[in-house]
Amino acid sequence: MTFPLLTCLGLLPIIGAAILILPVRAAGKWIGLGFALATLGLAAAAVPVYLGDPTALTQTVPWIPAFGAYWALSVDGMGLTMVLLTALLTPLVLFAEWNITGKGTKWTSQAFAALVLLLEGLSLLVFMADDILLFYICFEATLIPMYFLIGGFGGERRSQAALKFLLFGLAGGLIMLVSVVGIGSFSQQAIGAPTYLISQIGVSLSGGSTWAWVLMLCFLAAFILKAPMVPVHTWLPTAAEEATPGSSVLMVGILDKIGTFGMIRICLTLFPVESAAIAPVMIVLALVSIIYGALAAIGSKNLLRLVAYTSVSHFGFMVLGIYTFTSVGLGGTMFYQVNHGFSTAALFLVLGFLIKRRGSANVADYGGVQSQAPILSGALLLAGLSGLALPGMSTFVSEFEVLAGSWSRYPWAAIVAALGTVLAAVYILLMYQRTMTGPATPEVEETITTDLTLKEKLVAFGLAAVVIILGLIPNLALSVITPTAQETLTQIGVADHQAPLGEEVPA
Amino acid sequence: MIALETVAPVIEWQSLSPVLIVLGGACLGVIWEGVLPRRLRNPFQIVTLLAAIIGALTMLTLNFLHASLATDAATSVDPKVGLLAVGTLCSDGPSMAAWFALLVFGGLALLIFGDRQLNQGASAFASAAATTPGSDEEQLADTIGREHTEVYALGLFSLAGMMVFVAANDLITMFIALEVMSLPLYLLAAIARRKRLLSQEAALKYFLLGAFASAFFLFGAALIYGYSGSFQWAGIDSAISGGSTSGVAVVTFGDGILITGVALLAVGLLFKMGAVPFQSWVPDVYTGSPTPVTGWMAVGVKIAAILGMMRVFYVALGGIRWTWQPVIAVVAVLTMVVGVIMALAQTNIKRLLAYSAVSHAGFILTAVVGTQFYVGAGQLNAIGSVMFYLIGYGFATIAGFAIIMMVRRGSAEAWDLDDWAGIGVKNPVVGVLFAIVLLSFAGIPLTAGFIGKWAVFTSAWTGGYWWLAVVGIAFSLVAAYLYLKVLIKMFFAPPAEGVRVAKASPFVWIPVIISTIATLILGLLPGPVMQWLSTLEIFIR
Amino acid sequence: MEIGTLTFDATGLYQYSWLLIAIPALSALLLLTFGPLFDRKAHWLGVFASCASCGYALALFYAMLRTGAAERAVDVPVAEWISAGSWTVSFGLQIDQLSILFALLITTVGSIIHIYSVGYMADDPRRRRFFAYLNLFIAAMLLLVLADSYLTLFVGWEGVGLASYLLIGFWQHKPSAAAAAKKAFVMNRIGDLGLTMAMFSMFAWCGSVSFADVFAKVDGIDPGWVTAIGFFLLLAACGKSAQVPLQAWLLDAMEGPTPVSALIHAATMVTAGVYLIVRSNAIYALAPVASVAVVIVALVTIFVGAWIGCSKDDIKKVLAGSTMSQIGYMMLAAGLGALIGPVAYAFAIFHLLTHGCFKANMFLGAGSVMHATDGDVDMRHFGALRKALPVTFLTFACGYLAIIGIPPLAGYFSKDHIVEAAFEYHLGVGLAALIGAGLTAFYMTRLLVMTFFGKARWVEGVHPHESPKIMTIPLILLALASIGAGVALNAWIIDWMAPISAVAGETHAVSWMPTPIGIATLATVALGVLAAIWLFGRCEVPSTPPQTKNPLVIVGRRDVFGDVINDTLVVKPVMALSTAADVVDQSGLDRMWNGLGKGTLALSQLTRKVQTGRVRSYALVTVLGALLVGVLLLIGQLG
Amino acid sequence: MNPTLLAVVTLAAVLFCIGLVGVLIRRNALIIFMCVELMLNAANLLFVAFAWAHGGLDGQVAAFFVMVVAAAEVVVGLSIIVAVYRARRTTSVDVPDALRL
Repeated sequence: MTFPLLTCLGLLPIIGAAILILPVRAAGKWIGLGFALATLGLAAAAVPVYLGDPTALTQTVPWIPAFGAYWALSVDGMGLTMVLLTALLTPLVLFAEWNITGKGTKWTSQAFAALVLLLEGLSLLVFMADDILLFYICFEATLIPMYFLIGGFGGERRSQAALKFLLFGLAGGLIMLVSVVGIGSFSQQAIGAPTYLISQIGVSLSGGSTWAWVLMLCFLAAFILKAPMVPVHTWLPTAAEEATPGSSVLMVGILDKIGTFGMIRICLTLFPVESAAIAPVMIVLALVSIIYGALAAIGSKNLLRLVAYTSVSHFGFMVLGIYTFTSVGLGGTMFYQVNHGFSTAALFLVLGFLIKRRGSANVADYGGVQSQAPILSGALLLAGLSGLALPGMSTFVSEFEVLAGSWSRYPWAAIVAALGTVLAAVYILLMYQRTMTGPATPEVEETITTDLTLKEKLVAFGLAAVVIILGLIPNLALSVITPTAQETLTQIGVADHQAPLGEEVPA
Repeated sequence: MIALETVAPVIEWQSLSPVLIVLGGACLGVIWEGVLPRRLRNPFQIVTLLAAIIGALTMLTLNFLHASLATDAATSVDPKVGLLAVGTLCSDGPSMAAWFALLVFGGLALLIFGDRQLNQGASAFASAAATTPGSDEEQLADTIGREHTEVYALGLFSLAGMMVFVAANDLITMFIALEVMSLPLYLLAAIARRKRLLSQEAALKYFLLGAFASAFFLFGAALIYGYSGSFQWAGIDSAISGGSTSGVAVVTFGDGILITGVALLAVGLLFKMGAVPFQSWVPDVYTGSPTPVTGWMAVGVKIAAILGMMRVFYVALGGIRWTWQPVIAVVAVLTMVVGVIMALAQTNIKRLLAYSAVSHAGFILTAVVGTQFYVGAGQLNAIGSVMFYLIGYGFATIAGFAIIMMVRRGSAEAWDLDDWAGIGVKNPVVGVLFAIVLLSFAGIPLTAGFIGKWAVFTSAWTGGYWWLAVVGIAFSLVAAYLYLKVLIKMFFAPPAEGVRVAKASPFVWIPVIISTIATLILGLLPGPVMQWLSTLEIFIR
Repeated sequence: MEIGTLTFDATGLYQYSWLLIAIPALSALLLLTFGPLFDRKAHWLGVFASCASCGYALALFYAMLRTGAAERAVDVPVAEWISAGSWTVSFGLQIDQLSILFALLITTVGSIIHIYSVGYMADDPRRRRFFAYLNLFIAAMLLLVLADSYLTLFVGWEGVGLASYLLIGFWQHKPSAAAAAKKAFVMNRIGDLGLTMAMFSMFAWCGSVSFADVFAKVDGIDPGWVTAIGFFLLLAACGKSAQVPLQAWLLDAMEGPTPVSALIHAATMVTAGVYLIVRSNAIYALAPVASVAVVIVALVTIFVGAWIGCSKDDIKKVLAGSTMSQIGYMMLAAGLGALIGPVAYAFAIFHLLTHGCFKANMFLGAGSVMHATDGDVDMRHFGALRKALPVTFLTFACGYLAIIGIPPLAGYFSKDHIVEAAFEYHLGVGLAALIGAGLTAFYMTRLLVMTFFGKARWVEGVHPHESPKIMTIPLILLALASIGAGVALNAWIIDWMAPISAVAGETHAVSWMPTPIGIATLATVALGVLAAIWLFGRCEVPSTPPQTKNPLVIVGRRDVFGDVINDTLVVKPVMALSTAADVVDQSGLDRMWNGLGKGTLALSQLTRKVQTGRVRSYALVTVLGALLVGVLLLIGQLG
Repeated sequence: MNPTLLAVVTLAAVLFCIGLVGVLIRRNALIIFMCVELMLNAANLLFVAFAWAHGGLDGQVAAFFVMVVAAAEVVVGLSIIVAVYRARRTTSVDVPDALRL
């Protein structure tokens, strides 16, 4: 019996959250940060093990035998990078929101730390789960801490936002429940006993019957809701507008990734035939999201809402990459997930620093901040540039991969998506122009009197550094992601495209 | 004239001992009321209650272990799996599991009757139920500290009724059990300490409608008896399956008598479990009854009614399964839809939970309709799924109503949802506990409610009723909104003035803590319980 | 065309050529992060970095001169960069005849402008940052030209875009500057789409985007796709080099400090498009249609740029128009490369280099003028400055003579070759190039006359004075280059560029003396000069722009409708759509989902009325329910 | 076909329906209660009739059980009705309707 590293990794933050139920008062945030860092340490420790033998971390223990459910954890390249992303962002968020309290309520930073840790643990389990039931349970359970994070620490209309977040999340979850229940029923027919192990089910359900379609579509619907795609994205801007930036980071940076993660891990892996058939539809949806999200971001009058819309656009890119059925596009999406996490985190947190000073998230309330807080504006620009995928930033590499992958099968889609990159420049720079440049307004002069503090600098430039390092040396991540992407395609029996261009996806 | 040979009936005392102990405890409670001075009654009653429950549980455990051994060895030793007391009761896996559940929940729920702290030294029940509300006599009774300590005995009687109900092997036993469990509840519903008019109104409605439904049940039972010539499940089944065409009644009335009988019988059973369209009494009675009683009847009656119904429909009416399945499916859909939809607009927390209880009956009915018996080893059949759901639901319900007792405006329970604003922040412990309850009701993972929903929907699906599972899942979402609304009030709304979480005695705390922890454990590690439920097999006949 | 295919182990200087980029990049990083520690002297670090890079480039150049022609082109692999499934991209530098010329231009002109900026930005509190951005630009630009693959090039390509954005908007407190910066970046992004799409096509067809691989496999690509790639690259070039239809940003870019305009928007960055097309000669050789498109775009831009140059009163915008127009000439030559023979590529690069010198010269001169007049740019407020600013005037005059093509100054040789090449391709194209030369003479003369001659029309309180030495010495250096570069490079560059510009077995002699076409060009130029003097030199120039009904002037003043077209066709629709998206999102979609919830709640309010509170109605419901169950059972039994 | 059985069962059904309609249309709690008892007795009639038809005793025994249960029900029911009457001075079942919606 080897050391159950992944189990510890998943449970450690949850234990931390449990400890934080105790009245530890001021020590709460230190304990929280400690557990988050310890989790990061464990996650880092998993890397060499994985590099040594990718299967060494796998664990499969019977859990609910009556259902055929296992406590099964494993990681592949995508899972590992998502685990690292989660483990990195969590302490950062705790650090950035160090002195957070709920507005007008008694919510403390200790509660914040506990909820964040709980969220971290559940998200980690989602990314590591090899059992659909376990995946589903954690998938749904992540909603709860997030719900309290929005509702407890948000702005004026936080409770509606929290409710909307949860209802959309539950809607997705329950639609998925149909599939998960169905999986149990059909795996019984296909394999003999009900099983939820992804590795065991393989592609055995795919093809064959209409039921495979139903199951795949229900999963897909849930993931579309999660990685918000137009037109079911409306919960995200609302939630992001009301939540604190730290919560938004976790929500957009980690939680929503479960959507795209699930599309790869479940839809693609279990139902390749159906996924290939629905690819054109998904690509159109992705393009709609890309363009619509970008346009809405340009038109948005609220900074946090704006970032949420940019994420809608970015999620469009990720979905596009998945449904190209190329190792480049798929690998690009996997990398995109990580990069978007860091990049959005930077944007949200820096805007958070700004909003904390000015006390408003309305674009119209700003102007000329640059002269008052040059470092802050520099940080915002840096974060923004990572959002618009400037070469040299890691976001560029992934976006490029996605577009290149999509070009090789659907050039028309790549062209439309590429327009999204132009719009990205518009929304980021327009936002920067409206808030940072020009003469400082009297209100701005009055309220924004300090530049970034050391702590804030560490957060902002630390994130930027990660994005730039991954941009200059993307192979740090790609060396584990690319093989996973290729393996995924091999498993489902799709060959990478060869010239000539525009070849259809093999069914 | 043939001399009737009277054979002394064989009574399987050990197998029956759990029921008998509970009944004995109840009788003892009645005796205490007669012989003990007032001040001693309460402690004696509580001790009797605990002793009865623990004794019954012990005997049941022993029986269960033996019975398991017996089935393994394929020998018939006492205590046995089979018919008891001259074929009036069945002892089988499901009935034993139900007894376990009922005893545990009975213990927890009836323990709450003992609290004297929330009402400043008085119980939750009227000091003298016979006095007119608001009268001088009532004042007097309050002042001198009179109280109704027979509530424990009444509770034990109803518990015994439920235990018999789930194990009944014939229609008459079932009818009597139905009354034995209902009559004490009618009384308990009437004797709330506060809001007595409401309490009396609830009792009146409960009683009239309950008696009305009993009449339906009885008339149905009579018709089925007429069709089959037997009261016992096996006899009814053989009449139906064997196509009994020789009986006089059948010759006279044909199948119509059976169908009418089944319909009327179903009305009686569906009424007790609160399925739509027979749910009308549920919100009113749940709201008006004393809260500890509400908790008890919400759990106990539901378990008894559903298990009893499954027994009747699976064993006695299994032969016309294709006829009743669609009907119950329609009822299940109606129950889920109406229960959830009507709950949405509620602003009274008790009433809201009442409607939610209605909707839960609907979710459970999906598995009942699925009738999934034949599953692989170690998996849950329909009965196991329903049992699991009920266990999860029971824990959450007991904790839920107990917490409702604690939240008070002034000295009365605060039922208005607006009064619950900010409770979670005022008292985080109670907030978190109630949140767990609500999340379990909502079927959010990590709670027993989720695993339960999972189990029943899987059961319905594999039983061929996938569309019913889908409807159930869809309305789970709407139902979730319901509980989230409360959560929002509790945690995110500005705290309401003048509402507090009153100090409660261990009589309340222990059940609450046990129930919430059980809710979590069943959500996280449902394996062992499921394993156990999967060994229950099916009803014997 | 053997360039890029020679890859042997880089040794010595070659091996460390990445230092060329690393030094300014590191300097930029240091200035931005630790700069506050030495804020007052920080700019010297920037100057040093640029000069160090320049020195390295010179050393490299010297080393190349000493090696045989066949061994000059070297591919220096630096690192594996992206490995993404079916393809990998290495990060490498290609040091060859073409890239070293660019490196030299960038580092020398860059260094001169760095020095100039020390003076020009002396009073700016954010001078350190300015130098950081300049260094960033140098690094990115070097990366662009030294890259050995399109993707690496693209990094530099967007890097210079970023530097350009930062520097145009350097004075962020001016809303116009901020807007101009954004506009430049966004329009460049549109151009960048072309480059990315070209790269995607290369990946799809060749599995690689390194120059070596792509050029080796270009024969195997479907001809239609080669043409498409040619068009994509042209789009990219249009964006970066401000060619029609993506020209509009360059005029606004003049909001930046003048050294920036000189370095980025005249000498180096804007010529990256020309570099791209010359670099991609192997592709254009197989895509004649795309080459013709390049020629057409170039011709249109020559005239649009000249038109703008003729009608603007803002000295920097006149120069910007001129830049556009001159880059048009380079593009013309680059396009002709595939049509009349690769020697035209050498002409393009030749003109690019000379233009880099004299345009930087003139921009810095303009900067000096602005420095003298408190930042005024309106030529109607100048006049008679030649006496107040003698050095500026003289150096500017050198640039002026060079650009209009007076022999033997730099512009004469380089432009003459292009005009001749144009005639060689097509009479019409040749005539157009010829007229363009005349127009150049016209607007430059206008500029010179309005600025340095005539009567002083200075705004009250302005006392023009010569700039300090730190600004004039760079002017003098660039003036010398403007004078001598043509003679120095005329014959040599054809030789040097042989790997690109020579067809095996053919030699191309360049003329030193004016040919008939050259004489015609000179005559046209003279005509332009005379016309300008006749129009603007004879009489007083009004200090406010006169009302005019001359459609040519009106159109020219409005930038040949560049902004109007962009606004109507792109900006307004996009903004309208974005507003619509926001509205649809909040009032439409969101409300739809909310409505679904509210509808359910309303239904709930409705249905709960059934619960009347009366026992008898409950009993009725129960009875009806019993009937329902009975009827359903009956149906089930019968059916 | 047995005309006697038909007649008795029809009578029981009629009684049941009379009780049922009485519950629906009468306001007085006591009368409603009596109507319910009527329904129970209708069932009793059936038990006895079917016991006769089947030639067994269990139906008759069942009738006895039902009578006992009904008696117990009366005790509980009357006590509740009386309590309500004392509080409200009315036996109308339409008056207590505070619990609704």
